[in-house]
Amino acid sequence: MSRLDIERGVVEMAHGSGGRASAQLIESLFIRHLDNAWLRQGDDASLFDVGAGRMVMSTDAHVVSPLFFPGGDIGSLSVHGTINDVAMSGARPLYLSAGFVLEEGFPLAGLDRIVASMARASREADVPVIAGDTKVVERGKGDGVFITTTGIGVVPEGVHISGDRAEAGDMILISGHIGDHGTAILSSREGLEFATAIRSDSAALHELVAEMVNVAPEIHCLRDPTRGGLATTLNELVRQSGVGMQIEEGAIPVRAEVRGACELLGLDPLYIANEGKLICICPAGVAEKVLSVMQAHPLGRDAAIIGKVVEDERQLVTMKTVFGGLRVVDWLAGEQLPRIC
Amino acid sequence: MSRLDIERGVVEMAHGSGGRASAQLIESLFIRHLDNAWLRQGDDASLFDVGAGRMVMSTDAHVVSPLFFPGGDIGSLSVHGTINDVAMSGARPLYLSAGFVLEEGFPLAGLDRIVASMARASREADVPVIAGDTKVVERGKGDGVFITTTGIGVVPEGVHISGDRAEAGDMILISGHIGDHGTAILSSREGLEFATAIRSDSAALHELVAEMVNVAPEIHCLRDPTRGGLATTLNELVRQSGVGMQIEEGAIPVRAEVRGACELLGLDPLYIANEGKLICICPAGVAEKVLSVMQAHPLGRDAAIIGKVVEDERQLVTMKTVFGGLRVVDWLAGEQLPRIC
Amino acid sequence: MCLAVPARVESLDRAASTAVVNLDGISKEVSTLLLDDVAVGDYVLIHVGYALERIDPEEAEKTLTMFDELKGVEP
Amino acid sequence: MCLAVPARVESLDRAASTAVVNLDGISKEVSTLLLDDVAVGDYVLIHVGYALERIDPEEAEKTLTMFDELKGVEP
Amino acid sequence: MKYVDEFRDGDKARRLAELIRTEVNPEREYRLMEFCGGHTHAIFRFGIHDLMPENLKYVHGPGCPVCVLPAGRIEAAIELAEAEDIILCTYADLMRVPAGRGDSLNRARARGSDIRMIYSSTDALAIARANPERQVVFFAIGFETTTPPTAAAIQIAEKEGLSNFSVYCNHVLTPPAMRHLLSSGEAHIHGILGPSHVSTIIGSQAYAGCCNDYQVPLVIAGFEPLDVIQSTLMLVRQINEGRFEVENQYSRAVSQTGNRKAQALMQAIFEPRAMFEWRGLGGLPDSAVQIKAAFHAFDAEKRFGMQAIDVADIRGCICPAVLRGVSDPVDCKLFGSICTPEQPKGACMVSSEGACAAQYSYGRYRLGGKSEI
Amino acid sequence: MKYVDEFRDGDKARRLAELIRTEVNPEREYRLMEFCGGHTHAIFRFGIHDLMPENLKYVHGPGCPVCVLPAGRIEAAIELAEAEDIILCTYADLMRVPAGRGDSLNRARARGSDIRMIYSSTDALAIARANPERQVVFFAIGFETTTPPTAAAIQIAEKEGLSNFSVYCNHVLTPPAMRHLLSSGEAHIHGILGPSHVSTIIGSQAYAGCCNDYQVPLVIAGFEPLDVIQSTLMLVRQINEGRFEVENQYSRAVSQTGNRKAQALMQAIFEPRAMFEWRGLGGLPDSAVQIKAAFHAFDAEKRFGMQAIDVADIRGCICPAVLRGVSDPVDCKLFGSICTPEQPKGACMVSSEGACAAQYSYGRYRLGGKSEI
Ligand code: SF4
Ligand code: SF4
Ligand SMILES: [Mg+2]
Ligand SMILES: [Mg+2]
Ligand SMILES: [Mg+2]
Ligand SMILES: [Mg+2]
Ligand SMILES: [Mg+2]
Ligand SMILES: [Mg+2]
Ligand SMILES: [Mg+2]
Ligand SMILES: [Mg+2]
Ligand SMILES: [Mg+2]
Ligand SMILES: [Mg+2]
Repeated sequence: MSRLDIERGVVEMAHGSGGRASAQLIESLFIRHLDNAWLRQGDDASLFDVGAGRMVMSTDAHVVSPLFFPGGDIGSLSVHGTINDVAMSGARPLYLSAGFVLEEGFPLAGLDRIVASMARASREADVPVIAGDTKVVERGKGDGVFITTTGIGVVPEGVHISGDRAEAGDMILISGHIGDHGTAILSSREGLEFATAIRSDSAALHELVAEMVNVAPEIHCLRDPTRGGLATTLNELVRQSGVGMQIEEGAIPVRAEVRGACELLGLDPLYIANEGKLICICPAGVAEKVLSVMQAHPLGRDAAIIGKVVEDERQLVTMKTVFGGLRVVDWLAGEQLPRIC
Repeated sequence: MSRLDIERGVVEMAHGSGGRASAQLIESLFIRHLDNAWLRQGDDASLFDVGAGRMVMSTDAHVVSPLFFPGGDIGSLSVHGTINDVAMSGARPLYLSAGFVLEEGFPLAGLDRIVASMARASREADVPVIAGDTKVVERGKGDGVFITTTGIGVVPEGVHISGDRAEAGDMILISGHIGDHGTAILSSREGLEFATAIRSDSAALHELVAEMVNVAPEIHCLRDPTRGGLATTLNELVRQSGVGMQIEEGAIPVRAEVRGACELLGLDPLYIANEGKLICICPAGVAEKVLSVMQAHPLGRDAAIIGKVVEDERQLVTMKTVFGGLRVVDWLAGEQLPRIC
Repeated sequence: MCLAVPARVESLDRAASTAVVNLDGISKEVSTLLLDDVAVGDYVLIHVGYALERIDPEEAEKTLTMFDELKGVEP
Repeated sequence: MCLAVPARVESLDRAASTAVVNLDGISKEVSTLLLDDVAVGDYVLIHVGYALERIDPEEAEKTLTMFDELKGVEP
Repeated sequence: MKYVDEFRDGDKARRLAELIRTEVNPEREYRLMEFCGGHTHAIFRFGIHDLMPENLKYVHGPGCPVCVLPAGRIEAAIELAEAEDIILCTYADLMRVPAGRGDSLNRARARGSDIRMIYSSTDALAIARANPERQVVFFAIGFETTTPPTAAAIQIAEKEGLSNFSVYCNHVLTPPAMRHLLSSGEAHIHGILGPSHVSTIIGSQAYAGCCNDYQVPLVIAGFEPLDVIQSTLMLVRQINEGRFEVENQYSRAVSQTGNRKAQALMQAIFEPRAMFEWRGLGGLPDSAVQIKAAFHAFDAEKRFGMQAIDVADIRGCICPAVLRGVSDPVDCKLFGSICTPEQPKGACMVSSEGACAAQYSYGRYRLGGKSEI
Repeated sequence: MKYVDEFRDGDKARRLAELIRTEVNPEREYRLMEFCGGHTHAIFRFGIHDLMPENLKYVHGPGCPVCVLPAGRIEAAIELAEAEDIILCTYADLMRVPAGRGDSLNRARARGSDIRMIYSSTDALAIARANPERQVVFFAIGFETTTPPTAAAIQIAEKEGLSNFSVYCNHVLTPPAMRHLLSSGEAHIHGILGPSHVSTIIGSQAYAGCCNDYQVPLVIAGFEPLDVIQSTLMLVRQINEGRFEVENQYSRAVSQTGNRKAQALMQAIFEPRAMFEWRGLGGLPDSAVQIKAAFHAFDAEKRFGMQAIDVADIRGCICPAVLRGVSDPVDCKLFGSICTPEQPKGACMVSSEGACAAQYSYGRYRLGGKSEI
């Protein structure tokens, strides 16, 4: 049935026309990889049963450049990213949808690789992509592939996780080394190329979260420190909860390569993006228990307690430097760009 | 709090950095318009309660050019489009999410207008946007604004609507004049400009659908004939259900202006996009009842029965021309482009 | 071949050799470079943005009259 | 001002006046146009993609030794 | 739509068809060539053939500009667009026409060439004005209907001194093609539905010699369905009466002498081309025009030294025979299986005027086989 | 990280600080100017000031290349990028620096100018090679550290005959600025933390005259926190002992004579500029370099006839005083309210080396007021 020349073909405007070419692209590429009963059904909306309870919904647009990077690609990233946002409410992710914006001229072989990777990530996470849409824009009006994914999930009984629940006295945990994703992206960005063994940490964290909320349903906040990094995410939580935070520079896990890349480019690991890490804020009484569960899970092996929530009407995140000095850890200002001074 | 110069400012890369500039854009523009408790909450995922039952999920990426057109803009369109896809399963839409991809340099005033329009559409439809995300791409790697919306809804008891349920003997109904949206878009497309009073039919059809399934829960299929138009959508249904269809050219409502524009550009109204119309396929016994309900609703005033489902192992849509001749109504091939011959 | 449609001349810009024509509520600017003496109210054939030729109303009428020979024919 | 970091020279391309340097697992090609006689194993200061100057290991050692005067100081 | 709707009256169509059925001689065949793709399109879109008696058959002719353009000339345009930093402008109809090896302007565009679809030659001028630092080439195709607008564009460019504008001229002439078809006699044609809009420019007298020389009747026929049916009746009557005249059914737009102003403009800019290759018909002498020496600055073939490119025929595609009226699309083994409007192998499967595309998109109900996406 | 981690040892830092506390004379003040933004950054990022005794105060100097660049020169670059079809390349640091009326290179880029961030002058050359049909202008800034790489790029461009490459030269010299500061005496400085990386190029001897003439001690200090603290101790000792010598704490990278090869390259390409305007310091004679006449083809100011643009000072911004060591960022009424790193009013709020940005981003815990987004 496939009339697509996936090996040598490119995305053409007709693939977004809604006509026969669109149908061919969807059947021979998207459904072939993401195969499930919902997509095969081919309706405008996909149906599923739910029990009564609390659900969550989350969406993320993915526009990463380059599309393929060490440790992942936009396909796997778009699955992990949204699963993680759903999981950060303590929820069990159920289903995903995916909206593609393709640029005319993008190689079908590249698209095939991306969708295959997406399908693999979805299978491994056991969260199917049940609805999708594809549009094509003229060359020069897109950037290869953009993928917006949306996820829904159910929140277990007794779990109430939200960014506004951090309280003075809570402990702050991070699930592992920071900055891997952003460093991997930087290493493969045009004009900046450097060689490193660092790979993106892109991963679906919902199973780790499930174990954490299982032992400690009283967790107050979870959040994945993506764009803007650990620093910005802590500032978001501080703002939502109206508290302050104090963290310890020495307690934050950072790989040597990430520090190296940051020194070279004048960046700060605290602001580098992560795609497979989470920040957990929980009452001090359960912090050690949560930490053990995290460290026992492959995605939390290097988890650490990095600080605590404090009262602070100025709503600052401060950090004790390895010197014993103190500094503010502010929101990311502008973009995170290499500097010369 | 707003530090955005909405009147004169433009989208900058920093607005997508995830840092303070992103937070400012979200607070002073997105949340200001789309204001609701979920967005104000500011978590990665938004929480809501559901009862046990059947839900649906649907997503659409919106990339319309121009962004503003007679009768709507990408903001209202992205709300209507996804509400409609949810409604085409017979479901009552509950919530929407929206993922924005903004091009560096796009005027904030334009974005403000789009988001305001989106908020208006969402309020009028009573379907809130509860989750969102915004990314910024470099100038020349996007086209102003892309919006991917996802919707979820609940399907009433006893309703089983799907594209594979068309049966020989069923009647085919259309909710009104075809081709208005596509014609409005064409009229404002660069290099093709023509003047017309035609406006996009962009509208949320869920209330119309609710009344239809209320009187006739036995409706077999509903679908909105968007990209590819009536012709392509009927072909989709034919393929899903493994049937044939026969329609009557003379029964299909088409405005004079739409016919005029089509003659001028060598197009066929059957392939022109609609954004506020639906096709209904139902058992012949309830067709008149459904038609009356449709005609009684403002969005179905010009509804008509346009043909019937037949057995046809060739799976063709055929049309009796106003001449009494017969022709195939095929899928859209390639793109719908003006022709000279 | 050669898609062309009859549209009514609504206004003329003789200096620019353009006309605005109307086709059932669709107005479009076309070139009149290929036609002398176009007048408002004329119907002209539009092809690739140019007015190709005037429609002769009398000849059209004549053609339609020929259909009258159909009277009495039962389809 | 003038962000510069010390990195170890891993390899040299004398014809192109470039070197590959390594900083804790990060390898990067830099220009050696500003330095004569760079050798593999040298530590050089990297600024805007150029090797600015060699780090003198003995002087570094000396500086570190000066910290020995800290012995006995209680912080 | 005035002058349109009156000519689409289904009731009158059925009465006219009935008249034809009563007038045809059941003992003989009527093979009427619709020269123009416009007629082909009308016949299939409105289902006219279903109204005709069994022994009256419409035979498709070569009157579709994109169908008769040889693949090599599209290939040459693609090569130019890829070799030089030009903006190539063309009518959308051409975008999907197969060049060699499954290539097309559409694919070249997707690969990165700056190829823009325009609605009018004036759009190409506007693009040239807006991009003074780049060369803008208008890939022009069409019969005598579409030639004057191209001539007008060159005239304007010359007046404005628009030095970055040129035309890749592929305009062809109708009468030579018609003569060629009739002279070969392979199509066994008893009458011709003559071009409607070409004739508005060249006038009805242009066909007189042809009809006389080959003793074939011709009726210049409008493109609306009633025009086609009425012209069919007129042809049936000529055939029955043994006449071979030029008759003009489309007298509301076509005069005997045509549009003199447009003719003069064409003559000012263009001159006959000694030889031009047609898809299907081969090289025909004096069957096309080229830009006169005085306007060589606007001739893309001269400016860029474009060379003719030979593209091998597509194996199994019988377009050439279809365009000569010798075969029917359904005779082609690739029709509807390997070759569809979505993935056309031959040019006739692209334009909705192409005989294969019209047959596939509108006439497939007459054939068997499941419809695939 | 070898040669980095050893110099970030917190324990040693506390011991060194303890030593300083024991050695300072509690009766007097120690105002030490960190000339370089690199030191400013280290002081705030690592929280060094918290380790120092109350009577020892770091005073910020003008050693941040983006901070001292007058808004008019950014404005001129924006005008050029908007007027001509050029590719403007620059270090990312410059992108957010305020030009006039709230404008910046970032905003000009968002409006449509082709402004590209580069990591190295070699990237600008690569862009020029890849875009032979367009002019590529490298907006170069920096002190003596960053000047040789620019000189290298011009030398390469000349060798390659890269005729579409030019440099908008804004390189400035350290010693004249230092002399200017000391001569005015307004900053009341008792000692100077001398530039580290500038000194790798110009050598430690470059400051000898300065120290002598103004009787101020100077210690060339590395940028790592232990370097800064150790240098502070060395300054305290000189002050206590009444010495005013040039000492070199950063001897692992800085020699007495500096990098002769880099110096020769600079001299080959550049010559002193009679007068250059510094933000904060005003016009200083012989305080900057310009491209020699032999290389005028590569001088964007010459090639495009760029004119100096006068941009009014930002009302309320005390950057000039901050850069002269006369005022502290917190003395500015706009600090943290109207002026933040997100929406900087003055240049000192942009670079993380800028005194205001460093104070705001790292040192705000010392101040009151709720943190806003
Ligand atoms: S069906 Fe296709 S391959 Fe066959 S003749 Fe027609 S165009 Fe050629
Ligand atoms: S805080 Fe801002 S306005 Fe005030 S001196 Fe610093 S840069 Fe200038
Ligand atoms: Mg999200
Ligand atoms: Mg996310
Ligand atoms: Mg998140
Ligand atoms: Mg869709
Ligand atoms: Mg692109
Ligand atoms: Mg959808
Ligand atoms: Mg839809
Ligand atoms: Mg739909
Ligand atoms: Mg998000
Ligand atoms: Mg664009």
